[in-house]
Amino acid sequence: MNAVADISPVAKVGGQPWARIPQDLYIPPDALEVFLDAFEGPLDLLLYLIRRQNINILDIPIAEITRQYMEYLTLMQAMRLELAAEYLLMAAWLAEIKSRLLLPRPAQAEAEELDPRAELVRRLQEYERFQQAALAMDALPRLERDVFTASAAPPERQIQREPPPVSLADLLDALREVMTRAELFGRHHIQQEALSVRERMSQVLERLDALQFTPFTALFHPEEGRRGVVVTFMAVLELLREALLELVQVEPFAPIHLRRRI
Amino acid sequence: MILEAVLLAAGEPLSLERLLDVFPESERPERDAVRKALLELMRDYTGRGMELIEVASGFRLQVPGLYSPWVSRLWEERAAHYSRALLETLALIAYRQPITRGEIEEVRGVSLSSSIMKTLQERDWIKVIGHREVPGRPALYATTRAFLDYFNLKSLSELPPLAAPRDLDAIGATLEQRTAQARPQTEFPDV
Amino acid sequence: MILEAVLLAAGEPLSLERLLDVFPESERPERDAVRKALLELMRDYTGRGMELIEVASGFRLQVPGLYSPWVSRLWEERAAHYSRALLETLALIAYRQPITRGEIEEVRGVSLSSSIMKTLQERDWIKVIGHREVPGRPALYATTRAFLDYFNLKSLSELPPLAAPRDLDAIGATLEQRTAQARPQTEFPDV
Repeated sequence: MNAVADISPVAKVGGQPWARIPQDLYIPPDALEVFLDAFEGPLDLLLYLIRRQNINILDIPIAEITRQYMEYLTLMQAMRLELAAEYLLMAAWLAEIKSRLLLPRPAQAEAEELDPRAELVRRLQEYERFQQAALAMDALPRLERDVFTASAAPPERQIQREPPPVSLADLLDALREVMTRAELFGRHHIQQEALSVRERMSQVLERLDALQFTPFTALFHPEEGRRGVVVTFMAVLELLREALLELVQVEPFAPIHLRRRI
Repeated sequence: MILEAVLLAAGEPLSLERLLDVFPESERPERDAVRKALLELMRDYTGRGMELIEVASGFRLQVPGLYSPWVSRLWEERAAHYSRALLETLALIAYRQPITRGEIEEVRGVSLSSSIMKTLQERDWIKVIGHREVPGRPALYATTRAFLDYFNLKSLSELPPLAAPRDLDAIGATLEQRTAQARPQTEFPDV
Repeated sequence: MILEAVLLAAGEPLSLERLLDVFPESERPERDAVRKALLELMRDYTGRGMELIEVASGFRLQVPGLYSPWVSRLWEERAAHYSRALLETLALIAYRQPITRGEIEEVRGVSLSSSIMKTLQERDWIKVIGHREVPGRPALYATTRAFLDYFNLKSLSELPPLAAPRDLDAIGATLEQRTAQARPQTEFPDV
């Protein structure tokens, strides 16, 4: 794996991209902050140091990389940049790996123990994978940058709202609920009444005028039969009882007239 | 094609100046050339799902009014469900009509929002048929012909009889059964 | 042409279902007919100022990347440039979802700023889809459909492939080998 490839500029100074840092580590003081800001943490800084030297991650020279890493840290501290704890943690880890590599390892331990660099390499590789993935993702055609939603002004909008459907079962369900509640609280006693009478009450009320009298007989339709007549009659009585109607008879046996109470 | 792309991406009218500005100075075409290209586009779009028109602030791509029936359905609000309060109110009006708002409130035990009555009236399911002669002259509500039609009823007497709450459970079960049998093909019978 | 009109008016991806819904039930074409018509449109647009593509939430008419030099000049503001930190975080969530914040921090080796997570959530690119059942019940993040739409993807499988991981044992073995090879020359090769 050649880790160097094309690395994107790590910083911009005065509009000039800085792909790499001068070997002698001289950085204009005002640019340093910008430069260090460009690192996304210790792993990123390490990867940068490794790539800069064109080294494979697997050949990572711990001593040299540790030395360079510490130099950066010193620089950062000299600049009084607040060092994130992660940077210091990494420094400690690097030092530990270095010392473990220097220590002679007992023969029998060698078989079980992994190379002390292995975990560092694993993390560097893992991070590098996602760095690359982020670059690849950034290169995807992106809405608002590369492609744009095509649109045309919609025509005059006719707002249509389709009313929700209701089933008779829903209605009955609702009624059941309200009745149960009413009964439970004893608020209201709903008496049973033939629906046809209540319907007729509505019809009669609608038919009647508040200003003009309507002949009583006009409310009856013989074609409805005896039952219909009874229903109408009961509806009129109920309306009278509820004081919704006014009944007028000028003289006995004269035609009865009705009108809505105003 | 550049003009088409730019107009499509803009989503707003673009003046001739703005259209010219999308070209770097060195490659900027003549005003007349752009105008001519726009006229050609206008012609090209005949019979298409879009048209190019000139409005006060420039050139705009729009969907012809012809397509409005389909386009409008895009934004149609999905049929939601009516609230329990609305259904209870409707049930009470159906079974106890003519009825005042106060009477509905009394049975339901809560005050009734105006929006419910408005919705029911807008849907043409209820109407005011008079006023009760008590102080305040409250309106009396009743169901309409449209209400009966919607529920496939010839008259109110075809509504399941109003009985004691316990019996309503049984009626509900029967009704559901019947409805299910009557319309085996539809999943959600709307009656 | 109806499809073209509707897609243009919508200005957002439309699923096949939504496209079918714009037709009244009685005139609704078959799914396959609509699909075929869309494929035809896709072909028709070759070389035009727009293209029809399928992304996660449906079909979208868009101006191809080819025209972005001109289209970008329409707006003064340059398209948002996202920081590496944000892109790396997004990549981790995209490839490793569902993932906790701690796991993202573990791979990146730095703590994650809340503003990044907030930006990603505000853009509707990521969302919390649950919690890991460990102490503290950390939120599990995943990418959204809007994320796929934005990056012109139909599904996560269309993401660029991630470099193959190497497990610790393999790394260890390679390291041993290399060190062994290197030893003859220097006593402490890299160290």
